[in-house]
Amino acid sequence: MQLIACPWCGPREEVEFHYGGQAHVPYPDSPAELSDEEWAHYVFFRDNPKGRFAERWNHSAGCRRWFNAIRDTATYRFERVYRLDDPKPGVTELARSREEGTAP
Amino acid sequence: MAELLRTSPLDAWTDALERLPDTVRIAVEPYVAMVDVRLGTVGAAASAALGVDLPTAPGTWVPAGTGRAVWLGPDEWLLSSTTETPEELEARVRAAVLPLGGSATDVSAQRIGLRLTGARVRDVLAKGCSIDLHPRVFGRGSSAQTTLGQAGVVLLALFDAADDVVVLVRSSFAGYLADWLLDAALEFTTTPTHDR
Amino acid sequence: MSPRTPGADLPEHPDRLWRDAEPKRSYDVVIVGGGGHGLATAHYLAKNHGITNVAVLEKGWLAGGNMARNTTIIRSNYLWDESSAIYEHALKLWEGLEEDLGYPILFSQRGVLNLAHTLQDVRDSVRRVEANKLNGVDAEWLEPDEVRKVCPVVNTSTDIRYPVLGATYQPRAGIAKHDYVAWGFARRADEAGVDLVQDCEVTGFTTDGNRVTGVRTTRGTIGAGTVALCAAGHTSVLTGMLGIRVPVQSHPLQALVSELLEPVHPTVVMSNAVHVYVSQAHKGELVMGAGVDSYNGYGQRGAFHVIERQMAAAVELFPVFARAHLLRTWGGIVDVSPDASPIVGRTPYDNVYLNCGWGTGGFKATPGIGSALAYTIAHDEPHPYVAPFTLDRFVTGALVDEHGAAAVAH
Amino acid sequence: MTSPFRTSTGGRIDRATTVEFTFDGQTLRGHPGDTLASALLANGRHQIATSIKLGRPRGIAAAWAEDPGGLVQIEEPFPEPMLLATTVELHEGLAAHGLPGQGRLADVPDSARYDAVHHHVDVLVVGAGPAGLAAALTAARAGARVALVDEQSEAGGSLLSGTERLDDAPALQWVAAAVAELAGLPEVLHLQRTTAFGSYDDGFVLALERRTDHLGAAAPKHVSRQRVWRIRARSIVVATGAHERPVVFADNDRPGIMLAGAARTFLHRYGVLPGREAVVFTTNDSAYDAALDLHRAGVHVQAVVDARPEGSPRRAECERAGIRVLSGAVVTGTRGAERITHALVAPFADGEVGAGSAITCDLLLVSGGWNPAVHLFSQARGRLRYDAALGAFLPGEELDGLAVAGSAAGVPDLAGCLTDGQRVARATLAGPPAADDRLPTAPESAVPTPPLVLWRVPDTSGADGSTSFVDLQRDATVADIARAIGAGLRSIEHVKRYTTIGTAHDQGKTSGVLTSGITAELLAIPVQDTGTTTFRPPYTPVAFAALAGRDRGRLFDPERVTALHEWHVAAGAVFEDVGQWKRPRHYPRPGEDMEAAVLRECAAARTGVGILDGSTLGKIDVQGPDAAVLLDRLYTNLMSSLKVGSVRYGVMCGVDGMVIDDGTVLRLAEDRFLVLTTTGGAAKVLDWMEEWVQTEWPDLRVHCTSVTEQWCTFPVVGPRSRDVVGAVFPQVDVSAEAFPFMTWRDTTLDGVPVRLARISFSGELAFEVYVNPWYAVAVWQRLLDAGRPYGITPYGTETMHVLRAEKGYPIIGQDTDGTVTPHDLGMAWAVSKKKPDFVGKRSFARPANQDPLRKHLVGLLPVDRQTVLPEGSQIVEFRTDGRLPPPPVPMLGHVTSSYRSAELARPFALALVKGGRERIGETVHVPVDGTLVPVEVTGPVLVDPEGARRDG
Repeated sequence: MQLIACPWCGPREEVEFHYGGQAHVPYPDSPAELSDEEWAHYVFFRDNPKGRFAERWNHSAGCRRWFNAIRDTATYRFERVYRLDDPKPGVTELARSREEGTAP
Repeated sequence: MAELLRTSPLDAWTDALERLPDTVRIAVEPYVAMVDVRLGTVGAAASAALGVDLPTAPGTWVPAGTGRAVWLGPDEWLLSSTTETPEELEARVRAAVLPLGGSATDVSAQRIGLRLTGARVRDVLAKGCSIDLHPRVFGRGSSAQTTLGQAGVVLLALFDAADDVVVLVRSSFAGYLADWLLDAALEFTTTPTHDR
Repeated sequence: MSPRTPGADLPEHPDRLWRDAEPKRSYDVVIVGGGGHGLATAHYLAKNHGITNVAVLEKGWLAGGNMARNTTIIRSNYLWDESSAIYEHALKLWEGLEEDLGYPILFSQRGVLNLAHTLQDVRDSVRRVEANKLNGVDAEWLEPDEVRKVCPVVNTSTDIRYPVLGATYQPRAGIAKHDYVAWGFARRADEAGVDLVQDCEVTGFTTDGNRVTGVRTTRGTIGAGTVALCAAGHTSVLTGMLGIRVPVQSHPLQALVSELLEPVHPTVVMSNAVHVYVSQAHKGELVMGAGVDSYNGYGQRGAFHVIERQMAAAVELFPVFARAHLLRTWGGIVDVSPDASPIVGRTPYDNVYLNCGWGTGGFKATPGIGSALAYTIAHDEPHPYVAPFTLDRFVTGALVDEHGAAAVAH
Repeated sequence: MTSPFRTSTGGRIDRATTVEFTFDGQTLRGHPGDTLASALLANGRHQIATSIKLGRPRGIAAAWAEDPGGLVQIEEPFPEPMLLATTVELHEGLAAHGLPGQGRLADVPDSARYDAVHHHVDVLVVGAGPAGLAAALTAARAGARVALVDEQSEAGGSLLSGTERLDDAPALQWVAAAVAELAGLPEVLHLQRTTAFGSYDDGFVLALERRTDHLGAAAPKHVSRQRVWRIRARSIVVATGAHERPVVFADNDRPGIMLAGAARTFLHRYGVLPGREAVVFTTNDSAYDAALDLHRAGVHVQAVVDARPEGSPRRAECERAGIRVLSGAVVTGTRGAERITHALVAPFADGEVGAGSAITCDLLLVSGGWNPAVHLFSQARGRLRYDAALGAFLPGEELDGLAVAGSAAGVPDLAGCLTDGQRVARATLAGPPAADDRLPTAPESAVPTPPLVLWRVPDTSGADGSTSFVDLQRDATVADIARAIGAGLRSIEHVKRYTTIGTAHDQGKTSGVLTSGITAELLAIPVQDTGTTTFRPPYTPVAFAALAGRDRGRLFDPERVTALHEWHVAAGAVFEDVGQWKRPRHYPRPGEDMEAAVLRECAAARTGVGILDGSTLGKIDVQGPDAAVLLDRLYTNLMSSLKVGSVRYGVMCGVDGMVIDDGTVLRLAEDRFLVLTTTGGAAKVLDWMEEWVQTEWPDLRVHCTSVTEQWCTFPVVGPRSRDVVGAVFPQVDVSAEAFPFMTWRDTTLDGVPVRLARISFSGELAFEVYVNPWYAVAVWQRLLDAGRPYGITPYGTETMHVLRAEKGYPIIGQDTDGTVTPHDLGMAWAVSKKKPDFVGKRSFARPANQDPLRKHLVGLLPVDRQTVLPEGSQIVEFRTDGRLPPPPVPMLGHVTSSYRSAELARPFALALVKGGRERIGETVHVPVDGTLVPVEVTGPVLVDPEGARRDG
């Protein structure tokens, strides 16, 4: 049972949160102008990195606010949380897992 | 005012709640008007319009007139009043916040309040609430939206000793939560009085 | 010597399993991923198509990923034609697999019950049963009293929170012993000359235009005529090296086991509404699985609240389990696609085949996908069983959506 | 009857009280403070059972959770499978028997209570031995919030098993003082009988407290039997001690063979002599204590067999006591049947075993060194390192928030453990330690001779390692490991799976490291390279029911009910689970089955008046200048053109273009809408709106608030509904002209605000009545009273479904399944062509959406006018021979809803059928119970297709 630091309510148990998948995937400006393939990528395709991942979370059992987090999908460790209007993290921050894969 | 009879979702629990020991007293709070307020920026204008300084620190509540103002989110509060009707409260608050880009919604019946008092209150809540209710952390004026058992709740600390807490719960979950609390309090009763 | 406790031990493994192979410079086919699917593909390449210049590359120990971690339920009672076709193909192979592999895989056709707890569960169940029958898959709808006959320990009383309103039943479904299955495939592949290369992690690919020419690994670069990706939860890591986007997300999936118990539970029971699936495995242990953890994760571990909730569901459905003991918990990594169906077939690279997205269905598909993928590689043409599961379906919208109507996807 | 192996004095048992218990049907006696194991040993009973696979006698081999031999089945006070005799506290009436293989579950439900408690601390100390007590004292004295948990019945850890002294007094006096001091500090939670069984992220530890097991039948029923503590700690100190490790040799599994430290525990803690004639086999100094203590207690110690050529500095001490010490010697095997009779001892040098001799004994104590109990550290993903000198895996790194102290970290002596506990605890403190943070003085310990790392004694018995047991619970031997390696296996994980070592009840507590050592030896590689298999929770087994806690029975999942629930119950409603809600499905009258009740309820709504509790519908208040913009983006149809005072039906799709919810929308003001959702969709739609507003369109000036429980909703339905509503709300002009279809009006009833809306989900004239639930019962009763002259009939969800199906209105989630578009439902009219975009629109243009064979919602009429098609039935092409061909049979679609219609006087159904709209008028077949039922495909609207009835 991890603690997730809601930017407003502070650390709460992970069951209070709803996972929202990859962050920074904006709704396309003009869906009608996209090819089927481009649209499919918006609808169905999300990154799935092993390592640091910028993702969306919602404090669903608390203040119900969405926020973003950088979490390492190998260690599950939250590197930091940030608000939706904060800038997208840089490539270097996401580049590596802090810790390479754990033993099976 | 109204001749229509009011009923509470916990009417059927009255006897069971009354049988609880002094270390865990549970009282159903009287119906009050409650309004959900949404407002982007809080400041002098809002305070003047509403007649209350809405708390801006997450996880807090303050007395507001005859009622309370509870922080629910960075732009959301629960405002209650014991003297106004739900319609009056909504109308007054809505008129106050509309010019400021806010909104207000009557939610008086959305939740029901249970007031828990006694030395064992913390022990009872700890059976289903994952946040730290130690008085150092959750003293008077603290509030929390969290989960108690499997019900979403708003907790309000009324006194510093953490032995006086209001639990606001969605009305449709009230029966579940009452059952849950009675069950949690069972070990503190000398004569089990579990069945309602 | 005193008699053994009946069923409490397993058949011995053979004295010879496989060579711990050193990688050669190149192979006709390189299979990335030494789990069930990779090993089965290697076996069928050799057996059905005579292709034996094959390497299976495994980054850890052979069959140590999801193959070693799943709850081994085998069934084919899926809703959609495309799904039931490949899972039924697999089930038929399971029925002859012990003989094919010459290995006691302990395939036990003890049947599976998928419980219905709500009226909508009942509708969905009948829909699936009727579809199964028309597709030639054995399936029946059981009323609660019939459920009790199949599995007397299920709580079929009507005063529980979510009473059992009935169940679908597939008698030919069952369980097998996962290590035995994997090792059976591995031994056969090894016998045929396939190199099973362990501790060999893929770190990249060498390419020439739209062909992959080799696989870079922690044990050197290995030339490849054809590459098949069978890496389940780690697929995205590999496709990322090739610049291919695949719509799968890797999630933790947990399972657990109890101590050895006298037989109480004769079948497999799955319940979607209360989130539990359970069988009593060969030695007498209760093997149970939980729902998929919500967030992406490669950690092979999940959160304990999922287990606690599952225990509550188990005790609710099987009151006699109350004092059984949780002995061990563990987690795997499942790759879940948007429609909960696999993604198999061609990629933008001419000689690279993809096999992923099996989610929680990978184990039961093992021989089916192994044979179909081997065919696809050998003929350079998707086998009819895998043809519907293209990557392209997400563009056209022709999904095989098992999310909606399947009972539990495990 | 006295227990023959009980000492005359000493131990922590209550000798004044005698407890009677039953083992394998034999009635025996012990004392409070005993475990089942110590009481059995006191009665001279070593063998517990026979082994699972080979049927060999097995007995008690250790004194606590690491015991691989003493598995028992509890029968009384309540059947519980597979516990260790060493961890079962004795109580009056306990009945158990030895367990060869499989445990047995009770065949009646367990009535005991279980619960869980959350607890937050600055420092959690696991283990109340010397290191743990020192750590807890240091943290607590400094004012920290501390939890100290320990798995034994009393504090002290290893001090309970020995004769150590602190501050020149028996060490247990210090333990008692420490416990008393902790009890006096308000911020300390001290729990004995509490096993920390799992450590997780962010300082989260789960611990199981056995609260009433030791009380037997006297356990109070209203107190939980076991409790899971969910402890969240800023810092964790793991002071879990170490498990002694055996050495493997031939026939090392006979009853009477025991770890050396365990014998000390049985002697000092329980006052039990585990034998009369002992041989002690060791590779290190620690077993000398056992030899000397047993000697002093009157056991004849035949010999100490020390594998080290140089022996130990304690040799002289033994010899003074008259104990023979054989250095450079090993035990190569044993003799005996139900109990050991001889140890075979031989010289040992450079890995070679010489010629041996047999020494008689009824007890063989073994010590191969100590394995620090690193389970919690490893579960927290701490890396282990192999210490070649100790032959043990130790914590190999520092972890944030979790430190290991004392012998769990490899500290060998008492003084060192105390200091280590204090040191580790001080590192957790925010401020300085307390002034009085003093440690007791421990006597200096002798400089030990380094242990010899010896995993196994070469098998000279001729059995080739096949009786050299590594994992007693799995009957797995050195020969099995050798066979695994011979089969080509190299990974320790493969060896484990091949041999099944470490998979039994003890999860390899004694066998795990041995397996690593022996495997490394056979492969001729360093033990570090072999590693260990992964330590996984739980540390010791935990009952399912303990983890289920209080989420059972009525509390398994919340029941949500409306304000009218008690009324429904009193009215005899049969309920249906809809999500977490309990909704009345129908209200049978005496003697009615569901079909009769529903036909009656339907007829009332179609010909008179019916009333439904529709309060579970989701309701969302959408406010703000951009409220209409938001709804336009989320609904497929146009909402911004809706007039204040009016109502519009709308459909919502996901980005994939599939229908996710539907409902009506009331425009309350230019900047305010009341959105209604399906019952199951309420939370989902609110979350959906919030997600879009917060994450995509933060510029929209709009707020969404749930008001589901703020309004009860009662549809009053039927040709006489106007009379009823008009009578209750006389100030409202309910005429069709003044109050048209799809509009709403506000009014009051005795001063209470009420909203009326002319919405119909049945095709009949209908009014929805919205009121604050405080007054719901009263308003409902007024409506019933007013409706009595017209025979007003409460109806449930089943009738609601029939009425709407007759009108072809789909239920999202029943007539759709996540693959259905509005067009598939025949609702192209609800898809705006004016709006440039809305969520889902782009997906409609994908190739698969243009397929003419998409499934359409249509009606079905069984030609025989009799058969009610089972919902879920599949549909196939009409077969002229009336028989199904062999599979696979192509399917056209399936029946989504099916009912008997009072109005039509025949059964009908809704179905999703491939190209269904093009098939209207055709006949297809539905297989039902093996026969093909011909059905006619029709449009979905079967009752009042012109909509003539909605105005009454």
